[in-house]
Amino acid sequence: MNFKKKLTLVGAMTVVAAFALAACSADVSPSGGADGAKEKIYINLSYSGNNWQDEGANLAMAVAQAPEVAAKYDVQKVISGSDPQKQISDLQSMIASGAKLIVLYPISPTALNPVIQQGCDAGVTFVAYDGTVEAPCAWNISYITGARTENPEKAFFGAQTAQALVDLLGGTGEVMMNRGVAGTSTDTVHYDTAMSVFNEYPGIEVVNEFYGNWDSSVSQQETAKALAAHPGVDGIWSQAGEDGVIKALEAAGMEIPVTGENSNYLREKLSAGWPGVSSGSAPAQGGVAVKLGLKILADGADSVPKDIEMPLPWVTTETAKVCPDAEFVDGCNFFSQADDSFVTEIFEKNVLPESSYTAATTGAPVSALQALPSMDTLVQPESRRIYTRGVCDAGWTPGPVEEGQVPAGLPGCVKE
Amino acid sequence: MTHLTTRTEGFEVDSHDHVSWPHRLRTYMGTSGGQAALMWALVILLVPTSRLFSSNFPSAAMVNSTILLGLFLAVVAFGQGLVILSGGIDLSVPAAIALGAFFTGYLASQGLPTPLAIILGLLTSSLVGLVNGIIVSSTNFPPFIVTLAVGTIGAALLLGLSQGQPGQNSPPELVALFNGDLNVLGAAPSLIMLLAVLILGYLIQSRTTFGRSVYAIGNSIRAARIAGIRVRLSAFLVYWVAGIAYGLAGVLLLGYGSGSDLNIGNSWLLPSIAVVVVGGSSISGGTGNYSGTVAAALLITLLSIDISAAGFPEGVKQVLYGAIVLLALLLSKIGGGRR
Amino acid sequence: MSHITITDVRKRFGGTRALDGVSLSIEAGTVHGVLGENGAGKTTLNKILAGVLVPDSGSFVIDEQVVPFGKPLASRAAGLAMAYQEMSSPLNITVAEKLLLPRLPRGRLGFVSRRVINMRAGEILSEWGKPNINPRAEIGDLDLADKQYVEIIAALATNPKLLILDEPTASLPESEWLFACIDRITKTGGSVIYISHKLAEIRRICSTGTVLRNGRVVKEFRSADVDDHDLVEFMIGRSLELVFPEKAGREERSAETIVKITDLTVGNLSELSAEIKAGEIVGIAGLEGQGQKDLFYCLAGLMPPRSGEIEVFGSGNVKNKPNFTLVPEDRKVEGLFLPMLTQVNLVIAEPRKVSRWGVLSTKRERSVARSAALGFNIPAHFLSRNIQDLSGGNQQKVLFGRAVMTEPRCLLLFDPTRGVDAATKVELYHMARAFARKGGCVLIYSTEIPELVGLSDRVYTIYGGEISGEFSDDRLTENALMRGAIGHQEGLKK
Amino acid sequence: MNLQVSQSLLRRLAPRAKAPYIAAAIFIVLYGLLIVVSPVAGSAFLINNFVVLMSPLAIAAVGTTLILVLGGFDLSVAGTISLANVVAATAMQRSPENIWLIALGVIAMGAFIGLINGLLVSILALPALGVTLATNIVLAGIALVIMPAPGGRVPVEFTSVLTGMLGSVPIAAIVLLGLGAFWVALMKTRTGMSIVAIGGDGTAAKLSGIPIRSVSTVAYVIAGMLYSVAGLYLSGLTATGSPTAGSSFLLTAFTAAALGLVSFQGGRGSGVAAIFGAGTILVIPKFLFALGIADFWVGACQGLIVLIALTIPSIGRLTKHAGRRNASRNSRGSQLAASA
Repeated sequence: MNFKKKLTLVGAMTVVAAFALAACSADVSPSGGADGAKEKIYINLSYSGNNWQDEGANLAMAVAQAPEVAAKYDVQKVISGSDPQKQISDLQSMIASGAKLIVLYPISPTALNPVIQQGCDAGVTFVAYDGTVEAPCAWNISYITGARTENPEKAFFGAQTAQALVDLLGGTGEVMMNRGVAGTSTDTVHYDTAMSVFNEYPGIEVVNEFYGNWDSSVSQQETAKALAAHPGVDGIWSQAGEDGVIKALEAAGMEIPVTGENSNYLREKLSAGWPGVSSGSAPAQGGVAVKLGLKILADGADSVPKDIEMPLPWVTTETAKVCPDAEFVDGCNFFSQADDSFVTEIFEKNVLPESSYTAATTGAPVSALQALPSMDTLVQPESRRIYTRGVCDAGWTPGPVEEGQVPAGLPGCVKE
Repeated sequence: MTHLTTRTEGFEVDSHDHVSWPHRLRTYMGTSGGQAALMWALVILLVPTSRLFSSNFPSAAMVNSTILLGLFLAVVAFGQGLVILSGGIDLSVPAAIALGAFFTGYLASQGLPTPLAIILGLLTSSLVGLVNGIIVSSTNFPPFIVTLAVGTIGAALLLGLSQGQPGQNSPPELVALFNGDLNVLGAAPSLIMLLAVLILGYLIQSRTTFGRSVYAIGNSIRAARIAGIRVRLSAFLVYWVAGIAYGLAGVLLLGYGSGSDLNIGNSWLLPSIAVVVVGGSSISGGTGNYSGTVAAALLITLLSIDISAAGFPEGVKQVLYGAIVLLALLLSKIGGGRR
Repeated sequence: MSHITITDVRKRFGGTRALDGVSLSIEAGTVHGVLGENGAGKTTLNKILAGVLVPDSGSFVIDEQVVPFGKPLASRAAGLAMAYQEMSSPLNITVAEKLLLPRLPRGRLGFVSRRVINMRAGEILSEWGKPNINPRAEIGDLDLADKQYVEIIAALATNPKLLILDEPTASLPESEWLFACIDRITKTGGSVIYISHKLAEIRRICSTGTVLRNGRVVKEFRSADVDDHDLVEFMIGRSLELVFPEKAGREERSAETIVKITDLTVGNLSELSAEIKAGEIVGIAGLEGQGQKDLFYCLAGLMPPRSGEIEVFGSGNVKNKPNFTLVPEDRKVEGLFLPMLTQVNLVIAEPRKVSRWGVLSTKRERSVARSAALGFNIPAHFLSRNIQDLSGGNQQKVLFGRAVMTEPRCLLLFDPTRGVDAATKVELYHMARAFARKGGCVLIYSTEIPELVGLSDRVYTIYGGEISGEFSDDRLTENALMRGAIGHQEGLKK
Repeated sequence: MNLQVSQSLLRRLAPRAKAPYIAAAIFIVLYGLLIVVSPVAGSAFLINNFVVLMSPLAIAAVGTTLILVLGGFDLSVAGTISLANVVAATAMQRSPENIWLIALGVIAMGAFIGLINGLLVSILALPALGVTLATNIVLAGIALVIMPAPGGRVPVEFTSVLTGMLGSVPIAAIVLLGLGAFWVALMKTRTGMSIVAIGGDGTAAKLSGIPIRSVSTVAYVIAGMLYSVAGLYLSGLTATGSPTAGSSFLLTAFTAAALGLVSFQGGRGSGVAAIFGAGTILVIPKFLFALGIADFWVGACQGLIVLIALTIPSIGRLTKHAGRRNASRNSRGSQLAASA
């Protein structure tokens, strides 16, 4: 490169640089962190670009930006991606900038413990949703151990959907399992509890299991591969990504029982008579978590329990019903206008009445924020604590849980 | 003059005639054509041997999904292969795939006619390649880091523009290609598409002046420049075309999954590089053959189907997958590949 | 007293017998010349002795001590040192590191101190008469001659029992320094294998010699008993004058000017002005690094000029036809696409001839390549082989053909006969002249003064980036060029 | 790519010895800006936090740089870190009494991984990128086999030492200082100089009598050890193990090397610069956070800053150019005097 060219190059790059910084600093979010007048609330998301994360984040923001909240607090959204170091770094930054409340989607149940402990010591309140953190000072809101609404004894997404599949198959048949992201605790809990059910039925044979990464496209590809090997499979147990599973089955011209999570497509198929069950984690948690955090700030740490367990939604071939418009009215439970992989569970009658389709899709602030009712009905039983905190509470020891929980005999905490 | 040349001929010819067959084979295996032949042979060989992994193999279903899933890999690997052939490497694959998929879906859902939506989608994905091409061809920055940075930017912009909302439903015409309803003269559309991609890709790489100059650049930029090849232009085109290829893969994935998350491209970066290497191209550029790449794509897909059929735990699957890549490298080494 | 015997070394590359039972025996303290055209097997023999290549059979003994093949370190340990034709040094290390590798002296704690190695290197350089080379300089920043000096000194400094020099003077401005060094080695009882094309040199310093042809020993000789003619005959199998084609006649010479260079400043050139007429072969003579390379590469459009003008007149500026095409200095790096076919290498610069709308036609490619091969005496059956299998001479003919096919107004030949056998040289001379006769012009630089005298109609000598002289007709003599090359201002038309 | 081009390119990309200063300058300027925007970032506590946070990446990036200088490519960084993290977490939970023994074992494992890479690349002469791509996948797989889901406990005796302070000096800072010293020392040994030479031109290095096979193998072994140390430090930072802990390092380690102005053609690069590069990567998001830009655009800003960092050496070269020309003039003059 001759002198002139170099000059121009450098010039160009400088312009780019200027533009970059301009663009960046121009993007200071409306509620920007500059003015220290109001107390700071941070919504910390693990962005991964799928519907579940998007809706969870939107509902959280919708609540956090409601006029009455915005009046008192200075809310900021932080996206940490899927890299734990980045989330640790961001949490450190939030703590340093004097955060009062941090509502987070934890990337790892354990890796954040040190930084969360730091934060608690500095007087920050942490509320983790969907994923859980083991740090004792943080609040957990999760479905991982959740039980079915109408029957609180029937706990664990994995176990309940597995049981449902077994029933659909009449206790015998070949089963495939579409798992989540390899090496994550959520996936392991779902899988272990499901296996504990399958193992009780000698007639059930798990012929293949694969990782769909909670992603429709990957689930579809993996299912296609597995179907090639096991054309005679009788049912598929799936975590999120089940819409991909169904599409792979359709391409192969098979209509066999499928249990999965809450995608619009699964429910649409169920309503059209496809045998299966739709259950699992709901994005509504995002909004609930923020309301919980606000209540703690308002009424103090003792106003709400530390470990909250959201009930499992449960939709079957019989109960699946399309909604006339954007509301869950008289028992309808999915939308005609939504994407296939849209996660339908955006409502939570009791604790998140202000939720709406618009809020879930756009994050537009909710109008009338309702006070959070007592959460005592949603307390997680001590027996399941070990799944979310890694240890049992004082006075409890690890061991098989025999009573008060179906299926019996799953590992958990028992009274000493 | 005349008997000067006969003299030289005399000498070389006599040495030329004594070429032993094994040697000829070796030299042929040394060429990228030979590598390709080896790969195809392995693919054919693997169809029956897949019996070892599952009692239901070999089966039509197996072949079909191999072709279908191999198609996506082949399309991505065309772009990656072109870049590697030119002596570079492209880490912006995921961003470009996602852009192509997202915008095609988005525009279609805004009511644009599908073909137009696809073209515009490909244009957006090609922007990534465009920027890569401009920077790499006009500066001396290492492609590895340039494409990495540009990819990061592209992905971030996609997030910003979509505000993180994924999953546009894909236009029915695209879905029809994959949901088994459609079939063209008795064959699944995926097979037709694979053949089309194979032929087109091969022609572009080996039968056009563009492809020719890419080989030349990959061998020696300086020599190419002295030989009067428009190095900058070609280098630029390489990345641009690659960007379009990734976008096309994105569009196909959109049709296949009838919808797309924004991270739909993430799972394709390492496989795209692995396939090119396994296919017998030199990772340092200058030699390679697209038919080998396609064979490698099918090979890897078929093997991953076998492995998945065998029902190993995920960790073991990955170990095997890595071992396969190593094995392929060794094979091409033994086969006399020049690397 | 060292005594070297190399017995019955054989090496095949697939079909080609590179070495077919070569044996040498060298007395202690003598210089043994090895002669042969390119492709005769000299370089292969080198690589085998150096341990880079492993022969199929053969033995190599220094001082009754057998030297294992394929182990460069072992060969060094046995007392062998080698200076390569193509430089054997990474360009990013310093002169000092090069001279002391691989056993860099270590100070306390086993660390290497730059101060110490630079000092040591400085001593070595001055010991061998090149104190002006900076030990701290990076090899990559040296000019070609200094690179070659360092390469040779690195070999000398190991006080070898056997020193192998491969075309050592190819890029040296003067060879007396080298001969002095060689005497020092032989005085201490070391032997030298001296590989060269330059018959004069061989006969000047070698007591004995061997001629290789097609991988076989065709003659062992004592310098006293032979003259150039015999040697050439042994080398190529029959006698051959280095015949130069007839020069351009008066009428052709007075043709119109095609290239006019005015005050060109680029690289090491400063305000150089020159002109070339149609049908003319113009030579450039100069020591290494006087800016000739900058001139050629700038004309070829590879270096943008800092100032000055390059005008091309006449019917030249036809569209799609370049004004200049360069046959570069370094065949392997700047010229050839090694893993590609010969025919591709031949036609690659002219895509339009073999493609339509960017789509190649293999048929047309083959036919174009065939006719070109015919025109440039390239055996047709090479076209379908990789160019890397061809001998240096044939490779050079391919590059030459490629350049001529682009039909430039002016052909730039930068040292086109370096490392090319005598027969091919003659062919290249005639091709160049033929090109000029067709009304083009040729600008040629060569390290071999006689070549310039014999081939050119007119020669500029260049010194310190400026024209130091211009010679033609009877004033065009070797002595005149020599004087011009070292800066004596002469014959400039003022 | 041919030698002359790549060489001139090297000189442009990483002027010898300048790289560490430039990289340090970039980092210090950014951290300075950070302190300007949010002064609290200057507090000892947060600086310690930051240094601890950057340590794993910095250590890994030095390994990556070493292999880049050798002219190779090592993608096994991610897999090695994951494996080291998993092994450390499981083993240390099982026998907390001899954590330091375990740490040594993990480093030995890293050396072994490096040995395998080195042998495959140097003895079998397979392409480094391909080989390490494969080994990386294999290692990630093994990590998953050992630990299917995140877990394991790293005893506080271990974490507190790695993340703590010695008086008012972060222990991590001391570690990084040692790392830098290690690099400088390595480059003063025969091995180090040979690595640089091989990166410049492998065959030429061989002809100069350098035992390239053993030297390259040693380089990969050192890199492997550094990766496993990074893995150990990550365990100290997160106090737990995860089979996917290392995956994010695959790209960040190379970005750090790039921000350290290493040449990707081999023969030029500084581990010290890479350490600062790692710092830069981690300070960027903090800086943007302080500006209130924690939204989707962060990635875009990071990418742009990397591209801008790439241009800095070319700016430096604008001034360098004239100097070199005169220099070569003089040396030629003297040589002519000698010959005339």
